[in-house]
Amino acid sequence: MRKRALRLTLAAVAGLGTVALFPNIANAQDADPVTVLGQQLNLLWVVIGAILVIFMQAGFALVETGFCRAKHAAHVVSTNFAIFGLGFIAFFLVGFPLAFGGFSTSLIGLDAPVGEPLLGSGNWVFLFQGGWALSTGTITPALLGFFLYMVAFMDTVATIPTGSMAERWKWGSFVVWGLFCGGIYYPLFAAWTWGGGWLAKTWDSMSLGAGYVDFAGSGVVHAVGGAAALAGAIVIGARIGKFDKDGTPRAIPGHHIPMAMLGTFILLFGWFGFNAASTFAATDVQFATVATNTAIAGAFGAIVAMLWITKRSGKPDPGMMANGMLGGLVAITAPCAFVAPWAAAVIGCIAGVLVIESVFFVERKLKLDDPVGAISVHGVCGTFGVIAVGIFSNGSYGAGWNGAPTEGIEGVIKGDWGQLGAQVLGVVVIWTVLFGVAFAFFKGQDAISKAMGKGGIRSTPDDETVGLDYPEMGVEAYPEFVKH
Amino acid sequence: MRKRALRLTLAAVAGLGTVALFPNIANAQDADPVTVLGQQLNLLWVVIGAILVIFMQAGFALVETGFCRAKHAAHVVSTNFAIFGLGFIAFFLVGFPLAFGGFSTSLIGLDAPVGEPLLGSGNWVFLFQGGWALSTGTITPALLGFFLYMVAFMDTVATIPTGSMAERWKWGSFVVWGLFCGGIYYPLFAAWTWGGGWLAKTWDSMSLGAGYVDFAGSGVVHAVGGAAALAGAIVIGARIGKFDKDGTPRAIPGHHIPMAMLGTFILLFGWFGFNAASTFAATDVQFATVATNTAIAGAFGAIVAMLWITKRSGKPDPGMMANGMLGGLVAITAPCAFVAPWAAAVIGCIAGVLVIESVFFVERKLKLDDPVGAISVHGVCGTFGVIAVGIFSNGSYGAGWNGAPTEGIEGVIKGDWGQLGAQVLGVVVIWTVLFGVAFAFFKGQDAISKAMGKGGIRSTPDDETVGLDYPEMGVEAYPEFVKH
Amino acid sequence: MRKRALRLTLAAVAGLGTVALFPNIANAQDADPVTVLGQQLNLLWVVIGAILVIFMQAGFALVETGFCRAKHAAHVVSTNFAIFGLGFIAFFLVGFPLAFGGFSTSLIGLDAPVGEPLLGSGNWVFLFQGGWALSTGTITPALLGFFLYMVAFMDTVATIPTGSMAERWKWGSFVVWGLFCGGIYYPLFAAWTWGGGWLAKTWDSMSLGAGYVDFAGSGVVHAVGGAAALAGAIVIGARIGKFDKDGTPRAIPGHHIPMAMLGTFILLFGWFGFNAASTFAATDVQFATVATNTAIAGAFGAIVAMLWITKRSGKPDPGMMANGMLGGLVAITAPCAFVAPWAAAVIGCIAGVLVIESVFFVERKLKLDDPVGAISVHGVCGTFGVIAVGIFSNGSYGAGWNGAPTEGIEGVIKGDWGQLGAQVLGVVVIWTVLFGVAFAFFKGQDAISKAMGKGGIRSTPDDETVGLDYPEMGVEAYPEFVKH
Amino acid sequence: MKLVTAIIKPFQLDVVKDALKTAGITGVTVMEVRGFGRQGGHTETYRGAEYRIDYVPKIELSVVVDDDTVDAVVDAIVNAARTGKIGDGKIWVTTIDRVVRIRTGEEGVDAI
Amino acid sequence: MKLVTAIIKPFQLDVVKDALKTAGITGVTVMEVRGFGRQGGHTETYRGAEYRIDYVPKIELSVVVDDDTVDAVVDAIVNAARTGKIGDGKIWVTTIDRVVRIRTGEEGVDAI
Amino acid sequence: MKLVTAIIKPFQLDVVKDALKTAGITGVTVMEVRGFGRQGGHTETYRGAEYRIDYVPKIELSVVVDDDTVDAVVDAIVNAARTGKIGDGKIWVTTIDRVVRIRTGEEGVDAI
Ligand SMILES: Nc1ncnc2c1ncn2[C@@H]1O[C@H](COP(=O)(O)OP(=O)(O)O)[C@@H](O)[C@H]1O
Ligand SMILES: Nc1ncnc2c1ncn2[C@@H]1O[C@H](COP(=O)(O)OP(=O)(O)O)[C@@H](O)[C@H]1O
Ligand SMILES: Nc1ncnc2c1ncn2[C@@H]1O[C@H](COP(=O)(O)OP(=O)(O)O)[C@@H](O)[C@H]1O
Repeated sequence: MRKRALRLTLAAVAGLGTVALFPNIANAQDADPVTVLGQQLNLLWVVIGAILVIFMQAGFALVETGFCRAKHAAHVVSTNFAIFGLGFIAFFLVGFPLAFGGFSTSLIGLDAPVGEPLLGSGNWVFLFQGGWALSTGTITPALLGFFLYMVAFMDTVATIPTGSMAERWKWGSFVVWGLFCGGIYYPLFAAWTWGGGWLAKTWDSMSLGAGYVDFAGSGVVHAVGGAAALAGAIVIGARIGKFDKDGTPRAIPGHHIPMAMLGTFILLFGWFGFNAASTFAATDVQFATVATNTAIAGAFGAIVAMLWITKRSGKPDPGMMANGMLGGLVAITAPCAFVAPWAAAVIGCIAGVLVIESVFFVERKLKLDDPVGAISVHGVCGTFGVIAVGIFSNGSYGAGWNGAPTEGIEGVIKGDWGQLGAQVLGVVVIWTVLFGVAFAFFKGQDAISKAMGKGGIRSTPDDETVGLDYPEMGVEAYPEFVKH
Repeated sequence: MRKRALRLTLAAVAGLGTVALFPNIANAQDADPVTVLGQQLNLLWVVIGAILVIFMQAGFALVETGFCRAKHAAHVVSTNFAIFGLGFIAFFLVGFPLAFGGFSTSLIGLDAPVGEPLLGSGNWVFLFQGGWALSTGTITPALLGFFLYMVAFMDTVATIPTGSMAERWKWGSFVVWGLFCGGIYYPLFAAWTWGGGWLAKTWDSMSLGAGYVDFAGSGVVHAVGGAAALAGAIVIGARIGKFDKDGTPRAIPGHHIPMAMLGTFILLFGWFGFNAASTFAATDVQFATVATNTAIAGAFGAIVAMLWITKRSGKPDPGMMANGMLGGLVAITAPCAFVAPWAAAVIGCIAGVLVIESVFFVERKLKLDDPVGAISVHGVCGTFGVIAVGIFSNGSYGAGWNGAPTEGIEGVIKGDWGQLGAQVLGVVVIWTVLFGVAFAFFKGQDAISKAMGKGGIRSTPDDETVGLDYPEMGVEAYPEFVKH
Repeated sequence: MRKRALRLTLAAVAGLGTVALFPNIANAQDADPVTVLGQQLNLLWVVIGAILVIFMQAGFALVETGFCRAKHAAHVVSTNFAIFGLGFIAFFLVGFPLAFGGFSTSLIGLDAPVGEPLLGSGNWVFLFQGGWALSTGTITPALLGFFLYMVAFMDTVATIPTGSMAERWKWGSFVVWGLFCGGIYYPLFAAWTWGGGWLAKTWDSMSLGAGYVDFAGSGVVHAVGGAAALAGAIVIGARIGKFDKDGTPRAIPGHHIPMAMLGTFILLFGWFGFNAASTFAATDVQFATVATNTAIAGAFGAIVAMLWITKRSGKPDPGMMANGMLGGLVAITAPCAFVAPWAAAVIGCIAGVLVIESVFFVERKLKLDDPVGAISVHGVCGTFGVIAVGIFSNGSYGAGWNGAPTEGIEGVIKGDWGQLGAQVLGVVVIWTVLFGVAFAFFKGQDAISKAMGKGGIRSTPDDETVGLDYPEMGVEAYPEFVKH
Repeated sequence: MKLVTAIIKPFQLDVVKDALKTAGITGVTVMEVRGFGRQGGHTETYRGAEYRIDYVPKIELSVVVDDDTVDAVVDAIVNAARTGKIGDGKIWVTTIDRVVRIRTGEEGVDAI
Repeated sequence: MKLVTAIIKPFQLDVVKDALKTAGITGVTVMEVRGFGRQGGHTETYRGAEYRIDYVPKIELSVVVDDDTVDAVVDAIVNAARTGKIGDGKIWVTTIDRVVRIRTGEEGVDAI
Repeated sequence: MKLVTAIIKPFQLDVVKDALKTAGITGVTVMEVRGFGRQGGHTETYRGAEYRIDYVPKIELSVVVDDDTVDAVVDAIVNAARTGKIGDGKIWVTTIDRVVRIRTGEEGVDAI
C-alpha cells in the first residue's frame, strides 16, 4: 500500500506544488478539479496524521518517566524531549534521502526528480539519495507533507531505547544515538521496505506474497526500535540493584503512575494518526477500518493484560495494563488495514498475553533490565504484528501492494503461505541485521568512549545512585517534594 | 439530525465500503465523483471526531485523579484507564448492535442490511440487533467509522460513575459495571433516541415537536451517565470521614490541582470532536457553529462559576472553575447546533451557577458524597442541556430531524412548546427508568456480592483508610513522595 | 495572505451560511459543487486549527506551572485556566468586532455586511465594528469558524504575561488584565494588521513591500504578548529573593520539570494548528510547507539551545531546551509560509541562541524577573520572526498579500529591502505603542488599586512568602505532598 | 521539663491532638516518619517481581511539658492513640535541661 | 555533650544556618515538621465546604554541641530566628551521653 | 533505657536495618532529613543562574533500647553504616526516663 498509496498521493498531488506556487499555471494544466480537491484533502490527512504522531513523543516521555524513579525523572523526560530534535535533524539532513530519496521522484510527479537509488538497483535497492536537507531537487508541499509524516515515524524508533536504557545512560552517549538513529539506523530498514527497496520486492525476486507488507510499522518502526532497545539494554547492563546476587530480579516501581497512564492515553490518541493516516489518502476510506481495528486491538490488549497479570500475580498491575494496551496497538499496526475486526480483537488478546510473558522472559531468563518494557512492547509485539499480517490478512485490501500483481494481501487464513514467508524474512532481517547494527553501534560507542578515558556510555555508579538529575541535567525533576 | 445525519452519511457513503473493497465495482456504479468525495470527507470528519472523543478518557482520568487523594490515585486513574477497554469490549460484542443494529441498515445502504429491530416495531422500537461483534452482515469502513464514534460516546458514560464512586470502589465490582454499561446500560437510552427508537418517534406517536432531540448527548451521554453516578453514590455510600456525626460535610481536597486542570483542558479539546463532529458531515457546515457555541458555553461556564463560588465562599476555588467549564460544555452539548451564540452564552452562564448550587445540594441536602462533582456536572447540567433544546432552539437548523416533517427545531423562544414536551419526557425517562436500572444494578451487585460473602461492592474500611492503591492495585501512585 | 486567505475563505464559503440555513436556496444559487465542497473542507481545516490552538492553553498552563514553585502552583495553573474564559468573553463581546468587524463584510459575502471601519478609513483604518457579541448582522457558520480561530489566537496573547508575572500577581488584578487583553489590547494590533488596518496598507501608503506580513503571528500574537509580559514584569517587580542585595540574580528552580516538558510538547502539537491552518484553506496546499517548516524550526531551536546552554553553563538545562524549541516555533510563525526548509532551520538555530542570550540579558542587565522566560520566548523571538520575513522570504508565496500587487513576499535574500522596512515598522509599533499601552494599563491599574487602598496589583509579601495558593485560591496545589 | 515523644498511627493524629488540648497542651510538633516494628509491612508484585514494603507510615509527635504534667500527657496520648491493634506505637520521655521561646526569649515553663 | 533542638519558621532557615556557621557550628540536621501552637492555622473552603489547616509548616533543627558552646548556639539561633511575630518557635536542650562519628568511630567532642 | 539516634546515608538504610535485626532490635523509627556538614553540597546552574544545594539527603533513625544493649546497637549501626567516605553521619545516645507501648500500656523494657 505504501507504494500504491504513494503513487496515489503522487497522482493525487501531481502539480500541487505548482498549484500552490503558480496558481495560474495550475489552472493552465487543467487537472480535473475533483481529482485535485481529493489530492488536497489527502495531503491534509497526511499532515494531520503527522501532527498526531509527533504528539506521541509526549506519550513516550510520560510513560517512560512515570515508570522510572523520581531521582532520574528530569533526565528521562529530557532524553525523550531531546530525541525529537536530534533524530529530526539527522533525518532532515541525510536520513530521509537515504530512505526515500528515490521514492520522492514518483511522489512529486514532476519533470525534475528529487532522487534515485544510491546503492543497488532494480529489485535490489539498499539506499536512496536526493533531496538532502530538503534543499536539492524540486521540493513541493506534497513532498514536505510526506517528509513530516516520515520524520515522525523515525522519531518513534529513536525514542524506544530511551526506555530500555533509562536511569543509567550518559547524556552525551544518548545524543549520539539520536543522531545515528535518524541519520542511518532507521533509514536502513525503511529504505528496504517502505522506500521500495529489496524487501518490498521479494514478491518479484523470491515470489513471496506481495513482498514485505507492514501497513504502519509494527516492524519498520516498533520491532526495529525494539531491536535497538534490546541491544542497548545488553550493552549498558542492568541498573544497580535490579538483580540480587543470585540473579533474582527486584521490583523497582515507577514513581508516578498517573503520569504513565496519561502517557498511554496520549499514545492511543496519536496512534490513530500513526495507523489511519497511513492510507495516505482520505479518498481511501479504508482509513476508517484501520482506525477501528486499532482501537479494538488496544482495548482487548489492555483488558486481557489486566486479566492475565491478575492471574499471574494477583492484582491488576496498572503498568501491565498500560503495556497491554500498547502491545495491542503495536501488534495491530502492521495488519490494521488487512484484517477483519474480529481478527483485530484476536491480535489484541494475543498481544496482551505476549507482552506480559515477554516481560517476565526478558527479566527472568535473559536477566535484562528494561525499566519500561520497551523490548516487550515494541520488539516482541511488533514482531508478532508483522507475522500477523501473514496469518490474518483476509485479502479484501492491498491490491497492487508494493507493485505486486495481487488482488489483496492474503494470510494463512486464506490458505496462502507466501505472504507469511515474506513477513518472516522481514522479521529475520530485523533481529539479525538491524539488531546487529544497533549492537555494534552501542558496543563500539562504549569501547571508543572507554578508550578515550570517558568511561563508556553508562553513567558512574555514584551518579546513578544519587540520581542522574543533578549530575547530568543540573536540576532535579521535583526539587521541592520530599522523597523517600 | 442524528437520523438525517445518518441518512446523509449513508447516502454520503453509499457504496464506500464497496469503493474500498472492490474498486472496479465502485467505478461501475458510477456515483457522482463530487458526492463520493464529499462522503469520504464526511467519514474522515467522523473518524477525527471519534479520535478526539476517545482522548477525552484521558481528561476524565486526570480530573478524577487530581480531585481525589494521593493514597487512592493509582486506583482512580486505573479505573479510568480500564473502563475504556471494558466498555469497549461489551459494546463491540452486544451493545452496539442493541443500540444501532437496526439503524445501520440505512447507514450502509446496501442490499444486505446488517440488522433490524429486536424488540418492538414502528414507532415503538426498544432494541435493535445485527452486526454482533462487527462480524455479521456487511461491515463497511463507513459502519466501522460510525462504530468508533459511538463507542467513544459510550465510554464517556461508563467513566462518569468512576468519579462519584471514587476512593471506595472495589476493583472487581467496578469491572462488572464497565461491562454492564457498554453492553446494556448505555445501549438502552441510545437505542430509544439516536438509534431511532421510541423516544425519537414521539413527534409521530405523541406529536411532540420533532421527538427527543439531543444533538451530541447532554442527555444520551451525560445525564444518563450522571443518573448512574447518582445511583452508584447512593448505593456505595459516603467516604469515611466525609460527613461529621451531625451530617455536616467535611472538605476532602484533591491531591493534585494542576492534574485536574490539565484534565479539564483535555476535555475541552476533545469536546469539539464530541459536539462538532456530531454533524456526521463536513459538508454540513453547521459544524462550525457547533464548535463555536461549544467554546462559548465553556468559557462563560468557567467564568460565571468562578464569580459565583467567589461570591459564595470568598475565593475562586479552582475545582469549581473547572466544574463550571465542564458544566457549560455538558449543557451546550444537546442544543449546540440549534441555538444562536448569545443563547450559548446564556446556557453557559446558567450552567456555571447550576453546577455549584447542585454540588452544594447533593452534599448538604442529599448528604451524598461525590468526590469530583460528577452528578452535578453530568447529571444536572446534562438535564438542563436537554431542556435547553426545548427553550433556546431558534428554528434555523434541524430540518427533518428524526424524520419529523419540521423545518427546524424550535424552542419556547419561538413560541413552540411541543419540543419542550419531548425533551421533558426524555428527561423523565432518564431519571426514572435509567436511574432505576442503574440503581437496581448496583444494589443487586452489592447484594449478590454480600450473599457470596464477598462483602459487597465497597472496599473494606481498612483498605479505604490506608488507601486503595496497595490493597487493590499492588502499587502506590507515588511510592517515593513523602505524604502527610 | 490573511486578506487573500479571507477573500478565498469568503469566496470559499460564500453562501455557506445559506447552505446550512436554507438548503433549498443554496441549491437555487447553484454554486459549482466542487467549489462549495472545497469551501466546506477549508472551513473544516480552520475549525480543526482552532481546536488545536485552543489546546495550546493547556501547554502554557503546564509550562508556566512546572517552572514555578509548588507553593504557587494552584494559583499559576488557575490563572492559565481562567484566562481562556476571561479573554474569550471580552473578545466575544467587543474585541472581535473591533479587530475584524470590517473584515467580516467580505468574509461573509452576503448583501448584509456585518461591519465596517469604526475609526479611520481607506489606508488608515484603526478599528472596526460590527458583529458585537456575534449577535448583530448576518452570522454564518463561516464567520463563527473564523471567530473561533481568532479567539484562540487572542487567548495566546492573554496568557503570556501570566508567565512573566507569575507567583506574585493578585487574582483580582489578573482578572482585569484578561478582560482588557481580549477586549482592547489584542484587538488593537490585530486590527492594524490581520484586520486590514493601516499597517497592512503600508505597501500602498508608504510603498513598503506588501505591507506588514505576519503569516501566523510572531508579531501579532507573540511579540505583542511579549511586550505586555515585559510591561507587566517591570510594573510588578521581581519576586522576593530573586535578586541579591547586590542585584545578582538567584536561581529559583521550577518545581516540576516533567510537567513543563509535557506542556512544551502540547504547545508543539497545537502550533501546527496555529501555523498550518493559517492558510485558511486546505485547498492551498502550502499548509504542508508551513507545517514542515514549523517542525524544522522547533527541532533546530531545541537542539541548538541545548548545545548553547551546555556551552554557557555546562549542562543541558531542560528548561532552556524547552525554551529553545518554543523560541524556534515563535520565530518561524511569521515566515513559515514564505521561506524554504533550509531557512526554517537557520531561523530555528538563531532563535535557539537568541532565547538563551535574551534570558540572560533580561535577568542580568535589565534586572527583571521573568520566571518562565516569556519575554525572551515570545517577545524577543517573536520580534526576530517578524524581521525574518523581511530577510528570508523567497518570493515563492504570498501573491496579492494584503491586496498588494505582488507576485510573492520577497526578503533581503531576494534583494528586496522594502518588505524588511514594513516589518521593522511593525516591530517598532509593537515595542512603542503596544508596549506603551500595556505599561500604562498595568501602571494605572496599580495606581488605582493603591489609591483605593487595595495595595496595588501585587500580592502582599506574606502571601508571596507562604505561597499564593491558600491566600488567593483557598487550596494548595499538592496538599498531601511534604515539601521542602 | 520533659520532652514526650510519641509514635502513633497517622489516623489517630486528630484524636490525639484533641486529647492533648483537653489536657491543656497548646503546642505540639509533628512529623511524618516510617515505622519498622512488629506490625511489619506487606508484600506486593510490580511487573511480576515481588517487593516488600517493610515499613508502616507513622506520625511522630514531640511535646515539651513541665515535669508535673508529664504523666497526664502520657496517659492522654495512650488513651487517645490506642486502637488495641498491633502497631499503635510507643511513647518515650526524656529530660530537658532548658527551653526557650524564640519570640520572647522566655525560658522554662513560661516558654512552653 | 548537648543536643539543641530548635523549631523555627521555614523562611528563617538560611539566616539561622549562617548564624550557626559564624558560631562555629559546622554540622546540623534539618527536617520538615508541622507545628501546632499559638500561631494557629487558617480556615479555607473547598467546593463550598469549610476545612481548617490547623498546623503551620516549620523546620526542626538538631545540633549536637559540646557543653560549653550550648549557650552560644542557643543565643545564635534565638537571635537569627526571631521575627518577633507569634510562631517564631522553640528551642530545647537535652543531654547526650555519647556521640560517635560513623566514618571514623571517633567519640565525644571529636565526633561533632 | 536509651534512645539511639543515628544520621546515616540513605542508601545504607537497608544494611543498617539488617544489622539491627541481627542485633536483636525489632523496632526502629526512620525519617527523611537534610544534612548540613563537612560533606557539603554542590553548585548547579538553572537558566544560567548559579545556585547551591548546600545539604545532603540523609536518613535519621531513632531506636529505643535498654541500657545494656546500647553499645551493641551503636556498634552495629557504625559498622553497617560506614562507607569510609565523608558524610557517613553521626550517632548520639540520650537517656530515656520512661517508655510506654501504647497498645498495651506496658512500660520499660517490656515496652520496647
Ligand atoms: N525500639 C523502638 N525504637 C524506636 N521506635 C520503635 C521501636 N519499636 C517500635 N517503634 C515504633 O513504634 C511503631 C509501632 O511498633 P510495633 O512494634 O509495630 O507495634 P506496637 O506499637 O504494638 O508495639 C513502629 O512502627 C516504630 O515506628
Ligand atoms: N509544647 C510544645 N512542644 C513541642 N513543640 C511546640 C510546643 N509549643 C510550641 N511548639 C512548636 O513551636 C511552634 C511555634 O509555637 P507557637 O506557640 O505557635 O508560637 P511561639 O513560638 O511564638 O510560642 C509550634 O508551631 C510548634 O511547632
Ligand atoms: N553537630 C551536628 N549536629 C547534628 N547533626 C550533625 C552534626 N554534624 C553532622 N551532622 C549530621 O551528620 C551528617 C554527616 O556529617 P558530615 O560532617 O557531613 O560528615 P561526617 O559524618 O563524615 O562527619 C550531616 O549531613 C548532618 O546531617
